[in-house]
Amino acid sequence: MVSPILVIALTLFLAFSIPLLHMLSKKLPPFVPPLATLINLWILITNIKHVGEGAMLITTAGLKPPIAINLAIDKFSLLFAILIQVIGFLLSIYYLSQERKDMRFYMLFLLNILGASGIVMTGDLFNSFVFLEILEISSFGLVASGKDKKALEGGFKYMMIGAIGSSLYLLGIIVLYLSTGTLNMAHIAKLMPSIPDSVKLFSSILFLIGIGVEVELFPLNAWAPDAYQGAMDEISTQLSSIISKTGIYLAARIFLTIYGGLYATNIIFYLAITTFIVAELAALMQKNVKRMLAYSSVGQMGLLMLILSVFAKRGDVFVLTTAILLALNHAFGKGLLFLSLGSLTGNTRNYDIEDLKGAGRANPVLGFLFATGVLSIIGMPIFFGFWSKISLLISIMKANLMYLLALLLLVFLVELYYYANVIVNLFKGEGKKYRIGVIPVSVMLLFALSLIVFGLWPHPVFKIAQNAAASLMERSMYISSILGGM
Amino acid sequence: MDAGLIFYGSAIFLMVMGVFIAITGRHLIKILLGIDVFDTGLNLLIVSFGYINGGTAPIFSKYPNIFKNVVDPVPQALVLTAIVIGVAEMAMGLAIVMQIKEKFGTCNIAKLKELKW
Amino acid sequence: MAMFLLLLIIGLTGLLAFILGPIKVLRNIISLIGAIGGLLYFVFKIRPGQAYALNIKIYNVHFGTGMSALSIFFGIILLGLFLIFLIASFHEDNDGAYYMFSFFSLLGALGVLFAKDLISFFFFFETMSLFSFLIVLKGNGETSHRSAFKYVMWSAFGAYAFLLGTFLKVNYTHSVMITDISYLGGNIKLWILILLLTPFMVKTALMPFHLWAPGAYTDSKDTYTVFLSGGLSKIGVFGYFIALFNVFSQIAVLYPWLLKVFAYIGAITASLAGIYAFMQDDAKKLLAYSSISQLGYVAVGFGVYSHFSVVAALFHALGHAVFESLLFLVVAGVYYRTKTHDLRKMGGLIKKMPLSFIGLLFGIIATSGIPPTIGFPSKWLLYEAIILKNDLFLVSLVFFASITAFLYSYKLIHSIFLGKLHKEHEHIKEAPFGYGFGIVVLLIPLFVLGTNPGIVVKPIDYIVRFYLKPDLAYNLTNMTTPLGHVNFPAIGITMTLLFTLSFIIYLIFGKSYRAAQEDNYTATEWIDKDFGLHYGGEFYGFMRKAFGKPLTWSFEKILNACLKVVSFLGEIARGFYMGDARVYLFYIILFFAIIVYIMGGKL
Amino acid sequence: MSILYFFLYLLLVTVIGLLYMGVARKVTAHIQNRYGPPIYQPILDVLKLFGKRHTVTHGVMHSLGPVIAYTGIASTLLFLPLGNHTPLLHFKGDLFVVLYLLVVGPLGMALGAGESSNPNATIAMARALSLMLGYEIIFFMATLPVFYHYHTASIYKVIQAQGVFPHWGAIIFPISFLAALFALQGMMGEKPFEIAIAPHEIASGPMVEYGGKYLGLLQLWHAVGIIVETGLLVDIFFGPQNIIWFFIGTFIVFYVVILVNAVMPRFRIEQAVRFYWGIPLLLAILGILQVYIWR
Repeated sequence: MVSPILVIALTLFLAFSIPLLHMLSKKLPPFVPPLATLINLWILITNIKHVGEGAMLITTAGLKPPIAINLAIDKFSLLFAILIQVIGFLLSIYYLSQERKDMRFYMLFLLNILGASGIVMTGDLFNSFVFLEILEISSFGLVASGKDKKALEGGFKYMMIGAIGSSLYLLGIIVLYLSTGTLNMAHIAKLMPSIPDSVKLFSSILFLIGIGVEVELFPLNAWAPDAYQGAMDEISTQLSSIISKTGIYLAARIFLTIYGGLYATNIIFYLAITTFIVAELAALMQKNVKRMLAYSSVGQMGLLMLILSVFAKRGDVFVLTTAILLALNHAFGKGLLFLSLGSLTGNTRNYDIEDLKGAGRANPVLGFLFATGVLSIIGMPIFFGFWSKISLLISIMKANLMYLLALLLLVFLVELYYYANVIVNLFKGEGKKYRIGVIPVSVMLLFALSLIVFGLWPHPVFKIAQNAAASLMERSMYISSILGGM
Repeated sequence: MDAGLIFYGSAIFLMVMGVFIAITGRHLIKILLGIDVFDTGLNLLIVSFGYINGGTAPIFSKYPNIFKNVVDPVPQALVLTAIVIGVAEMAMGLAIVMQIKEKFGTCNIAKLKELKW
Repeated sequence: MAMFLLLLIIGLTGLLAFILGPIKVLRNIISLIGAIGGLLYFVFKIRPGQAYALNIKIYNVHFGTGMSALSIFFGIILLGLFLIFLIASFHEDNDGAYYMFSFFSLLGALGVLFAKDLISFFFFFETMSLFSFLIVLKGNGETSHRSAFKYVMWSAFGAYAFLLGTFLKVNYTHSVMITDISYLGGNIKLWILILLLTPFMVKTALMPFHLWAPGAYTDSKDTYTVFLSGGLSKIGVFGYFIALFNVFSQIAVLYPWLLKVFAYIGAITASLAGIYAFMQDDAKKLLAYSSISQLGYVAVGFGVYSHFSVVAALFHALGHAVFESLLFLVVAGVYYRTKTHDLRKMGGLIKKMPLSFIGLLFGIIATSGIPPTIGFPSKWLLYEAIILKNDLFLVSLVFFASITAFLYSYKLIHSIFLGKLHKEHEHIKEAPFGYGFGIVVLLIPLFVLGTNPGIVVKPIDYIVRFYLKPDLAYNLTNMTTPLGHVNFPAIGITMTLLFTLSFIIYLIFGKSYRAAQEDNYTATEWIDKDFGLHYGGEFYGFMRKAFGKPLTWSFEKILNACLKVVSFLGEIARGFYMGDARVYLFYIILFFAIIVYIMGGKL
Repeated sequence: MSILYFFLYLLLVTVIGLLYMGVARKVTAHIQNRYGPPIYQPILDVLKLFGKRHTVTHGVMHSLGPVIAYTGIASTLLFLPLGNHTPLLHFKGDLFVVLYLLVVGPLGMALGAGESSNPNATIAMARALSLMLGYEIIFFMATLPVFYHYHTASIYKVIQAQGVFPHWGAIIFPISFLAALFALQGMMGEKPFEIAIAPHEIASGPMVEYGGKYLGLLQLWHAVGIIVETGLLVDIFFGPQNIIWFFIGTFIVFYVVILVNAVMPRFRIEQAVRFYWGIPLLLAILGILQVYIWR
C-alpha cells in the first residue's frame, strides 16, 4: 500500500520541480503532468481495496484526530479523486500535442490538480479552504493563460468573484470553529447536534455562498459563462470536468456529511431549479457555441445541486447514485464537447454558430466526437447520459415531485432545441477541413468511447456510483472511522 | 467601550468598505485593493474572534491555571495562512491586471466588455 | 434470448457495415446477409411468449424483453420493408455510417416491439428516433437540416411526454411494466394515457403533431423514406395498441369521449392531409401528406374501438406499409433516373419506365382503396364499423378523406408518367434492379391480401379477440359484419372477366395507329415539337380558390408564437449575465443580504 | 349458362342506357325548339364508331383507358340490384363496394386521357376529380340515413325493406333525397356541373383525343353509367320492387336531370365545389340529424 498522502506531496513536488527541469531541458516540462497524474492514479488505484466501509484515515504529524490535519478518504472521495486524475491525465496528454505553452502553465495545471485532489481527500475543514484557494488561484491563472483579451477578461472576472466567495467560505469555517472548537470534519459533524440553530444557519449561508460560487448557483454564477467562454478550450474542459466537480464534492461533503443534510435545503432547491432554467433559457438564445456550452454547463451544475437537495429532502441512496452518475456524465460529456469544439473551429477561437456550418461534415471524426458529447449530455440512449438522465427522473419521481419532473422535461426540450440546432448546423453544407493530430483525436476518442461503452454497459458504473453514494450516506460510519468510535 | 466591539466593528467596517470599493471602483487596481481590504477586514474579524480581553499568549507552560485565560491560537494560525493566500491571490490578480493593461490598453473595468450575454 | 440475439445480429451488422464502409461490395453483402438473416431468424425462431431479461437494473426494474403476437405482426412488416429498402439503397451513393444508422434505427424499432416495461420501451423508442434523425440529417436535400431539426424536436417532444406519463404511471401504480392503469382513481389515469399516447401520435403524424413529417419524409434519402414512412410509423400504430388496450383496458367504459375525440382527430387528419397532399408540387411531399392521411384512418380505427374497427386499423397499417412503400419506392426509382422530385419537371415516363408505372398504378389504386387491392378490405371494414358505432358524421369525414386520395393519386401518376415526355428525359431507362425488385415484391401482397384478406385478418383477429368482443365473421375470402358482406375475390374475378370482355371488344374492332406525341388536337394552334405542353404545375390550382383563406391556416403559426414567447424568456435570462464584473459582485452581496433578511428571524 | 346471362344482361342494360341518351338529346332538342335526332341515334353512333377501320392512339394506357372505364362501370352494374331483380353478384358486395367500383371508370378514363398528352384532357380530368370532392361526399351523406335507418349496408336489403309506397326513402328522408338529387346532377356531369366535358371551353375534355372504337367504348361506358348512377338513387330512395318499376324510376330521375341540364348555364369549377359545400351539404347534414332524432 502506498499512502495517498503521496498524491499531494508528489504533485506538489513535481509542480515545483518544473522550473528546475525547465532549466535542464526545455522539452521536459510537458511530460511532468502526465507522469504526475499517472502516478497519482496508480497510488489511488492501489488504495481502492483498502477503503472499506467508512473512511480511510491518514494522519499527519503523528497525532490522532481531531487534533492534527489528516486525510479522510472514503469511497466517495476516492471516486472523485480518481475522476480528477483520469481527466487530468487525459488533458495533460492532450497538452503534449500543443507546443505553445510555457512552463508556468504546466505548473499551474499541476497545482490545479493538486488543489482538486486535496479538496476531495482532506478531512480537515481549514485544509479544504487552503486547497480550495490553491485550486482557485491556479484556475484564475489557467483561465487567463489564453492571453488574448477574452481570456484575461474572463480570468479577472473569475478572480473577483472567486476571491470574495472563498473569503466567505473561510468565514463560515471560522463560525463553525467558534462554536465547536475543532476543524476536523468528522468531529464537527459529531458535535453538530450541540451547535445552536442560528449558528448552523448562519454558517450554512456562508458556505452556501462560498461553495455556490464554485458550483455556479444562480445569482452567484455570473462569472461562469464569461470564464468558460474566455478560457482556452482545454481550460474550459478543466473548469467543467474538474473544478466544478470539486465544488460538487465540497457541497456534498460539507452539507451532507458535516451538517447531515442541507441546512437551507429549500433555498438550495429553488436556487438550483432557477439556475437550471435560467441557464438553459440563456443558452437557447446563444449564437456563440462556446458560451452556449458554458450556459449548459451551468445548467448541469444546477441539476446536480438540485439532485443533492432532493437527497437532503428525501434521503435515498439511489438519489445520491444519480448525482454521481450525472457528475460523471457531465465530466466526460462536457469535457469532450469543449475539446472537440476547439478542434472543430480549427483553434481559431471563433465560435459563432454560423461559422461552424458544415464543419462536422468536413471533419467527420470531429463531428462524431462532438455529436457523441451532445447526445450524451442530452441523455440519448446508447450513450451514458441516458442512464444518468433516467436515474435523475426516477429519483425525482421517488421524491414525489411530479411537477418538478414535468418542468424538467420541458426544460430538457429547450436544452435539446439548442443542442440539436448546433448538431444540425455542423452537418449542413460544406465546411472547412482542419488537420488534427493523432494525440488530440485519441484523447477525445477515449472520452467518447467511455461514454458509449458505459452507455451500452452501465452496470459497473452503477455499482461504483452506488458504493460511493452509500459511503457518503453513511455519516455515522464516516465519523466513527475517523474518530475511532469516540 | 468593549475592546471586542471595537475589533468587530472595525473589521466589519473594513469588509463593507472593501466590497464598496470593489463594486464602485472603476480602476482594476482599485478593485483589487478593495478585495484586499475586504480580506484584511475578514482576517481582523477572525483574529478578534479568538481574542480574549487580557489573555496571554498560548504557550505551553508548567502552570496549568494559566490556560484559563489564554487566547485561542487556532484563529491566529489560520489568519497567518489566510494572509499568505491573500498575497498569492493578489499576486495572481496583479499579474492578470498587467496583462490586461497590455492587451486592452486600459485599466477601466467598464471597458472590459468583450464577454457578455 | 432469441430476441436479444436478433437485436445483436442487427446491431453487429450495422457496426460491420460501418467498419467496412469504404469497401462497397463487401459492405453491401454483409448488410444484406444481416438483414436477410434477421428476417429469417425472426420468422423461424421468434415465437409469442418468449422473454429475456437483460442484466441491467435501475430502481426496481429489470430491463427485459417479451414477445406478443402483435410484436410478431409488426416485426415482420418492419424487417420485410427494411430488406426492400436495403436492396434498393445499394444503388444510391451511401457511406457506411448511413447503413449503420439505418440498422440501428431498425434495432430501435424492433426493441420497441420487444419491450416489456415502459423504460426499455422508451430506451428503444429514443434509439429509433435518434438514428432516424441522423439519417434524415444525412439526406441530400437543400432543407434536410431544417427537417431533421424539426423531426428530432417533435420526436423528443413526444418522447418526453411519454417519459412523464411513464413516471406518473410508476408513481401511482409502482410498476414500470406495461400494466393496466384503468383502476386508478381520479383523473390522473386520463393524463397518463394522453401522455403515453403523445409519442405515437407524433410518430404517426396525427394532425397537431404532423409538422415534422412532410419535411422529414421529403428530405431523407429516397430509399430510406420507404422504411421511414412504411416501417417506422408502424411503431406509432403499435403504440396505440399498447396504450389503448394494455395500459388502459377500460377506456371505452371510462372515457368514451376521449376515443371519440381521437377518432375525429384521425378523420380530420386524413381529410386535411389529403387536401394538402393534392396541393403539393413535390412528389415526395405529396406522398408524405398522403402517408399522414392514410395513418389518419388507423387512428380512426382505434378511436372507433370495436372489434373489427381495430382489425381494420391493423390491416390498414399493413396495407399502408405495402402501398405507401411501393409509391415511395417508385418515386425513388424515378428520382434515381431523372434526379428530380418536382412534378412539374417530369411527365410521359410511362414509355421509358413501364415497370415503375405499373407499380405506381397499382400503388395508387390501393391507396385510393379501390378493390381488389389491399387498400379496400380495411376501408370497407372501417366504414361499416363506424356506421355500427352510430357516427354518421365521422364516416362522412372518412369518406371525404378517401376522395382526396383519388385526387392526389391521379396528380402523382399523371405528372410523372402520363402527359408529355420532357426532352431531357428522352434517353432514360427503367429504374435499376433494386427498385424493380422491391416493386415486384410489394405487388404480391398488394393483390394477394386484397383478394384473400383472411390470411392476415386471422392473426389480427386472434390478437384483437383477446380484448374486444368479436362481431366479425370471416374466412379466407369473405367477410361478414352485422351490416354487410363482401366476397373479395368475386370482385377481382368479375373485374378480370369484364376486362377481358372489354379488351376483346377493343381487339375485335378496327386497327389503331400510334400517333406522335405532339400530334394532338390544339384548336388549330401550331405547336413546336419542343413546346412544353405538359400540365403538371398548379394541377389543382383552382381548388385554392375553392378553399379560400382556410387553406393558409396552419398549426405552425401557433407553434411559432409559442417559440417567440420562449425566446423572449431566453432574452431575459441572458440579460442577467451583463458582462460587468462589478455587477456580478453586487449580485453576490445582494443575494447575501436577501438571504440574511429572509432568514433573519431564525438567526 | 350464367356467363351467357351475364352478357345478355350487360347488353340489355347498355342498350337501354343508349336509349336514355337518345331521349336526352330529344328532350333537350325540344326544349331548345329543335326536332333532335331519333331516340335510337346513339346506338347508331356507337355502331358507326366501332365500324371505323383506323383509330389513332397515343400509347398503351391511352388505349386501355376506355377498356378500364367500361370494365369498371360494368363491374359496378353487376353488383347493383335492379329493383328486386338481382344480378348474380349483388350478395357479394354492398354499398361500399359499389361506391368504390364506381370510381374505377373515371380512373381508367383519367389514365387514358392523361396519356394523350393533350392538356385539355388533363385539365378536364383534374376538374372531374375535383368535382368529386363536391358531389361524392354529398351523395354519400345523403344516402347514409337510409342505410342507417334500415341498419344494413346492403343495397338489396334496403330495397326489400322499403317495400310499398309509404316506406320509401324519399318519403321518410325528403331532405336527404333533395341533397342526393343535387349530388346526382354532378355525378352525371350534367349542367350546371358539366365542367369536365365543357365542349366549348376545353374541347370535350377527356374525349378530345379519342375517336373510333375508343370513343365507342366511352359511349358504352356513359350509357351504363346513366343506368348505374340513376339506378343507385332509385334503389336507395324508392326501393323499386321489380325491374319495371326500377326502369320507370330511373327514367323519371334521368328526365329531371336532363331538364335541369337543358336550362342551366355552367359553373366554374371552384364555384361548383363551393356550391356543393353550401346548401347541399347543409341538407345532407340535416338529413343525418333527422335520422338521429328519429332513433
